[in-house]
Amino acid sequence: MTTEGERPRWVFWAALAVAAILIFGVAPLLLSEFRLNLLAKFFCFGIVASGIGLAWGRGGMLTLGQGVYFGVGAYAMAMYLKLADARDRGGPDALPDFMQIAGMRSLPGYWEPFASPVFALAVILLLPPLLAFGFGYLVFNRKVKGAYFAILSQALAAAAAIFLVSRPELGGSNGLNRFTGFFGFALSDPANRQMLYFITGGALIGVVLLVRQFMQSRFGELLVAVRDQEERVRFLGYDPALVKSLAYAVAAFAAGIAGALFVPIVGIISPSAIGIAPSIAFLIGVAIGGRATLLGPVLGAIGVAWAQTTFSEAYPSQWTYLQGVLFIVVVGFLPGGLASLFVIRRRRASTESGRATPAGTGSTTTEETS
Amino acid sequence: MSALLTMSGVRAGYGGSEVLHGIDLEVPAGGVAAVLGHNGAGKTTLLRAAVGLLPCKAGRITFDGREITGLKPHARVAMGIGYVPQGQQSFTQLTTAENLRVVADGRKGGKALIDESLDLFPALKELLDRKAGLLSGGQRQQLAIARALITEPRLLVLDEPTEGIQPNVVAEIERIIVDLASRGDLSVLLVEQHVGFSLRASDVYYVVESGRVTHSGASDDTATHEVASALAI
Amino acid sequence: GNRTSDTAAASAESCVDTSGDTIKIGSLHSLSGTMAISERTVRDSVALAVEQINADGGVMGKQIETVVEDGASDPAVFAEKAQKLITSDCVAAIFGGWTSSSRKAMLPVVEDANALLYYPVQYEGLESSPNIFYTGATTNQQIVPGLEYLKEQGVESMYLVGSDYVFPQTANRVIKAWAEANDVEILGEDYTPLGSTDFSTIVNKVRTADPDAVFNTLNGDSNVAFFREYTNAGLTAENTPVISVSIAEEEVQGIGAANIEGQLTSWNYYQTIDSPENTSFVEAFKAKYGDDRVTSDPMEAAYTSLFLWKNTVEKAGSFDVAEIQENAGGVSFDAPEGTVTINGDNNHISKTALVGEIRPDGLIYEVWSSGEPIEPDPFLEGYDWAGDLSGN
Amino acid sequence: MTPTAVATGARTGRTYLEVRGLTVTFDGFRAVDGVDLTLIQGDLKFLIGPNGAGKTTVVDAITGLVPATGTVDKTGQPVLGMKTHKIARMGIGRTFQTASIFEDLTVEQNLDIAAGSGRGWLTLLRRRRGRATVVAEALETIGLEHLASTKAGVLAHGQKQWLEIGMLLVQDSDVMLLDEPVAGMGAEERKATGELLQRIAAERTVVVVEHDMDFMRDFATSVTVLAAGKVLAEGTVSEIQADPKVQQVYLGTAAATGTELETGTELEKESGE
Amino acid sequence: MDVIIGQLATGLSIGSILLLAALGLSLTFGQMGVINMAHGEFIMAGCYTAYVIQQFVAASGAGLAISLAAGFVVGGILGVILEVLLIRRLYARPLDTLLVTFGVGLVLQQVARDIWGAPAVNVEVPAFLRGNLVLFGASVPYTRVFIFLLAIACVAALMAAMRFTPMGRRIRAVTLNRDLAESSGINSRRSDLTTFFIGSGLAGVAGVALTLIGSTSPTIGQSYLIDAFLVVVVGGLGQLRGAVIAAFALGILNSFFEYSTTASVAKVLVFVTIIVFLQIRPQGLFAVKTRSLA
Ligand SMILES: Nc1ncnc2c1ncn2[C@@H]1O[C@H](COP(=O)(O)OP(=O)(O)OP(=O)(O)O)[C@@H](O)[C@H]1O
Ligand SMILES: Nc1ncnc2c1ncn2[C@@H]1O[C@H](COP(=O)(O)OP(=O)(O)OP(=O)(O)O)[C@@H](O)[C@H]1O
Ligand SMILES: NC(N)=O
Ligand SMILES: [Mg+2]
Ligand SMILES: [Mg+2]
Repeated sequence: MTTEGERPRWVFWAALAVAAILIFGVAPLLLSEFRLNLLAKFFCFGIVASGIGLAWGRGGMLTLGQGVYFGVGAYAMAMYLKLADARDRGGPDALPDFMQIAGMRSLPGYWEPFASPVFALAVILLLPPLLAFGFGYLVFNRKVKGAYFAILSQALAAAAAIFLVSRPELGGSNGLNRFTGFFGFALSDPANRQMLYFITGGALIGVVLLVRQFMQSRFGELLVAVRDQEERVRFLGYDPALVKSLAYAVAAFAAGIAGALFVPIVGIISPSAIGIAPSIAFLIGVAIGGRATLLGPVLGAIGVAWAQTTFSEAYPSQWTYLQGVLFIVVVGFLPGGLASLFVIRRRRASTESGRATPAGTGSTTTEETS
Repeated sequence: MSALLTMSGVRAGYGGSEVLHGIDLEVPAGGVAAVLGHNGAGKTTLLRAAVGLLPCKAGRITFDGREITGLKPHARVAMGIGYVPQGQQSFTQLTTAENLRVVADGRKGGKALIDESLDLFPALKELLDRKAGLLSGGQRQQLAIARALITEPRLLVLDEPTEGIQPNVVAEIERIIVDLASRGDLSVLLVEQHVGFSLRASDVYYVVESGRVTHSGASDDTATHEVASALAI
Repeated sequence: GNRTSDTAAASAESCVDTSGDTIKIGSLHSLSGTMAISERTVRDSVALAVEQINADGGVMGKQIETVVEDGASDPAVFAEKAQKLITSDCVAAIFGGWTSSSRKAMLPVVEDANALLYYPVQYEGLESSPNIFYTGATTNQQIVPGLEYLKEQGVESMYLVGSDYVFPQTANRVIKAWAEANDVEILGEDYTPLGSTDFSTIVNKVRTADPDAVFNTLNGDSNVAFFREYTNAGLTAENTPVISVSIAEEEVQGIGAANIEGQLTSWNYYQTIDSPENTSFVEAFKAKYGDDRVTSDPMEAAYTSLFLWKNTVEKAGSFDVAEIQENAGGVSFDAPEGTVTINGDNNHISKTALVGEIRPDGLIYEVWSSGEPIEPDPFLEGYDWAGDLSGN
Repeated sequence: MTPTAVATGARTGRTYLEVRGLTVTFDGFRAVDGVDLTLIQGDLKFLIGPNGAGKTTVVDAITGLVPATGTVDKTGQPVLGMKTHKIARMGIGRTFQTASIFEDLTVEQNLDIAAGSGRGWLTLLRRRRGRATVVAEALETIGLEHLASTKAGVLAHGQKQWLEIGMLLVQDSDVMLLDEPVAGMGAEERKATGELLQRIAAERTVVVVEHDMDFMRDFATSVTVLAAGKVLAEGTVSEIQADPKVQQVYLGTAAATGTELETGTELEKESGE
Repeated sequence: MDVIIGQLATGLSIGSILLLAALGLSLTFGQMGVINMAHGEFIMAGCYTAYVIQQFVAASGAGLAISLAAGFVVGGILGVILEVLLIRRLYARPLDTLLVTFGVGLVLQQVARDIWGAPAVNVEVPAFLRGNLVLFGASVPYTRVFIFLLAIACVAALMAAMRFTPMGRRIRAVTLNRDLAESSGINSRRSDLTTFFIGSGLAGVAGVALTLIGSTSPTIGQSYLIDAFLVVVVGGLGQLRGAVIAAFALGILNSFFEYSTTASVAKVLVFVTIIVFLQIRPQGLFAVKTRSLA
């Protein structure tokens, strides 16, 4: 595989075990409730990043609109939580508080089914990948790619944010917030918040394993092939649009889950979390960690989110500079991300041995002819 | 004959890997030097180093007595090195005419140069307004040679110029190369798979294997057997 | 009823440290992102107030220590930072927020932790939390007086132009309800996305509709483009006046006084107010931040917030949230805008409404005043025409 | 469709490709103008003609890369108008005039992908274990075993061409359209490639577009000459070589061609020994 | 009828603004394949150039002319600096230029904020551009008429330069095949710099023009950037005439959608229309014809 190299497989499982111990054992012991909650939020970004690594790093689809799928997951979760809260307090016909304020008299029809947790979960898990697959297939099928796709996905994020801001029945610019319960558990209870953290940690590991399966399978190889020579793949009998759409849908799936978890953790989802700026912000971590690797994007995203929080506590107004400089330095000068520092060393060793005997075409043909 | 172009101890490659491991080669002034070798031997790499598209990691290249090792390709073109790369390359979105004019622009007598080259390749006259990207492979190759000639080269560097060209045009190209070279003011560095063609057209030959010159000599009658046995190994 | 939140969180243990001779507060504003433009000015006036209070002996003898945080124009970050200020920095109160979404994001945080937030910006009303003190205007202190002024001037028809988000949408619902009761015709209602810079379509519509006045709830840079288009289209303060509720002194500079000269605003404070309190506030502000800086309504409200908090703490004799909630009602302060008093029922403050006119020097001058402070009525319960607004 | 072709195909149970009235127009310019071709399994057909005659365009049209009119039939199934990847799955494969392979993948991965268009999604989503037999065979056939785990991007020009042929092999195309497969190859590589094609052609329908007349003479079983978008001549190698029309537009004057070809042939024979 | 003409005029006006913003991009993005997200900030730099010039030359025809020239030079120089420091390394990685220049954009915004402050500043409109032209009952401000004419003039000049001058041919040659251009004797570095200078300079010109109708603030460039990119995408990569048609088409579409719905919905509808359009013409209005597989 392109960058995974021939590293023995136990290394991955060992790393995973260490990660699990850190996530489930060490972090809860060391961190305050507030910090643990923050970490859970960072995990959400890590989940998004993992998907982007597949779509962008492996598939070459620079998606500048992951905020949209993050938002779908988040709003679906938030709608369910708002309805559950409202019905908890005011009975089956109660409206969520913000709708009353907005002067609405009845629940919009499309809200109705979100009263069911099963429906909400189904939307969270299925709608982002379906939307992405649909949008992706339309675009990829017409051979729109590269910068075109990047710009369209960005326009999608912009349009989605503008649209949401203008919809009062989805909280408009305020978004949806003030959640008290989470599937029957009070969100104010520290024990439940810790459980939420564990769920998020588990989701992170699950998504990483899923993405890993996609990367290391034949599909992963095919994806690289499509990235580099889309037309050629067509002549092999594959439909490249299908391959790309699937990878894009997996990325959207991850983003949707992340969005859904983000809502109870942070307590609010608003259009400002899904527009252009947040969508691009998702990419910094991926780029820093190493876009084509499996764990790089996740670690990068968590690291960047952590740096942003820490840095903005110390130098609140300088974060913009730092963010800009990070993009310039990492993408411009270290395109493989931090992971490439390791990979380069490994590759250098392997190419040298590979080159020792330059392609011996002569001998091959002799065998051939004889 | 004195040497127009000399390469001595040239090492070059791609990224971390070295492909040329110390090339020594001379193109005689007013003569034709042919480079032969198997696929992947490094012939194209050698030419890219000669025209400046690939930096030398070690060694020197001189042209007409002046060192050009560090010069950019366009500066070498200005000194009189014309290049026809492998693979029928052209400016695909420019028309055939524009492909020629972009090279002729800024040259004295640019218009005359274009006409001269079109006379050599009359097939192009029909295609002047067609985008080069739409031409057939052979048409593009003719265009590429015409373009290189417009730069008024003293040294013409040709990478498999007959690849993909119809036989009668191949014969024509061969004639043109020999003609140009025999006028005395043009030297040629030629990479070509057709051994017969190469040796007929050239004065000296070099056989390149795995990035090194393994055989070289004058392209006379004995050369045919030398080369044949060198390449058969 | 949704007017009081029933999450009167008793659980949260406060970690505010009152043992030393300092007391911490949080100053939480967008210092980066789109809202930084406005919110940085509020940070400045908070700092000024802290400096003055500290110079004056502090709050109950304790010097105020300010922890500044960046909300990054993202409500989720506001929620996170509010949480951090409360649980990690253990501040006694948070001052800040600008957009309603930032306030809505902080609301559950301060309620769950039973902490305090002072929110200094005019807003769309229909909210009241025991843990938030609203020191900007609610609708009956800004929008309704503005409308009444227009009616006094003989306006019989209006066109509504606003940014497409919660504040203008809600404000326009109030305006439409009022208009219906007052026989003023609404000829059109248009919204543009936040940050939108093309107003040719809307200005064309306004021209065609030919209203007596335009009620403008556009926010931010959009105003620049709107007023340029408006002026260029031949619409003026004389033939079709515009009254705005989100344009303060800062914004006038960017729009260019020439483009907005003679137009109206409705606020509770202008830099030009002629009172000893304001003179010394403006002087102190310019001394600290430079002569070219201007003061505006939200800045003044933020400045005032600090003094209201100080006065409440000193009245209660405690930094304890419950004590402060208990004692807040009736606390007042002679603010630059005039005397303001906290309403203990809804945690808003009484404010005097002022309609102002923008003059060529870029400042806003009072042309009409409600004369005395108006009691806050966030749910517009004292207005018959508003019966339908909040959905119950 | 001519009755004979169908009859032959049907009677022998062989695959055939039947092209009738194929026409490709670019902005009013007829690059391919009513071409008829009949290709039957076992035939190693060479398609030659001057530069710009429309050879590549014929291949493009059959494989769905450019829109065309007329009919193309593969053993009774219509081909024209289908999407490229569907055509490929019908068993019509091609190579490109300039090698196009997946440079970032290894030689083996290239072949594995080519072998797998028929795999189900579940197989696709599983990790590749071991080397599929077809891939191993193809590696051996094209002589790139020792480079199996080399990135294809660093292969030399000729090696890339072989890899492309290898990809067609594993793809199990029974119709193969090869656009100048030996361009840029040395004498031995040409010979090896030719023999490879001969073996392949026994069970498949192979069309080779080439300008190398020695190569054609050595390996073609039938030749079609295109010129200006039309079929100029059809026949065996010697018939074609003797055809004055072909000599005029393509081969050049008999004298010039003769020298070139003879000298070349001699040389290559010597070097081959 | 009045409404239709009014909206048509509005659409043309929006279109000319889009065109002005997109023109530079159609060079740097369309020709060179560089996705310069800092293009918006170059527009912003043009706005502030006008603001600074105004401190010395009062708003007038001459002042505007000086600003336009200065805006071109300022934008151009910024572009050249960007090219030399960063983009030069990234020609092989177009998608990465997107992210790198996004970072540059963030930094430039912050720089503007630190110099001129976050709030918008005011650039006066010269007296001769105040007021409006009444055309078939619809009124069009002179500022918009001016921008329309400026956009047309810029397009015409650029088209002529690209098609008929040696410089234009060289630029196109280099963008098509860098190595081949170099080895045909074209100094590709100089050509890159020229391209970037002109493309970025046009952003500066757009910025100066935009001060006539909008605000001058650090984030102003962002509001035009996506639309400008969409123009290039719809027009077809590297196709100036495509960009022209696309800009006016999107402008008119936007103005009619906005008239019949709301501005927010119009934005969404325009986006949907673009997706649908790309189903019909995936390469944009004017597709680049190639036979390669790229
Ligand atoms: N861009 C590149 N990056 C890395 N390696 C390369 C690159 N181009 C060529 N090589 C390697 O350099 C070696 C020499 O290649 P080169 O193209 O010079 O051979 P050649 O003699 O011209 O072959 P051919 O006759 O096939 O054209 C080969 O092993 C090839 O794999
Ligand atoms: N997309 C296109 N638009 C316009 N003309 C085209 C297009 N594609 C090909 N052509 C023209 O069609 C003719 C046939 O081209 P084609 O590539 O099929 O020739 P060929 O026989 O393969 O030649 P060669 O032997 O040189 O490869 C040429 O004149 C070419 O310029
Ligand atoms: N509260 C406001 N003005 O958003
Ligand atoms: Mg070569
Ligand atoms: Mg061809």
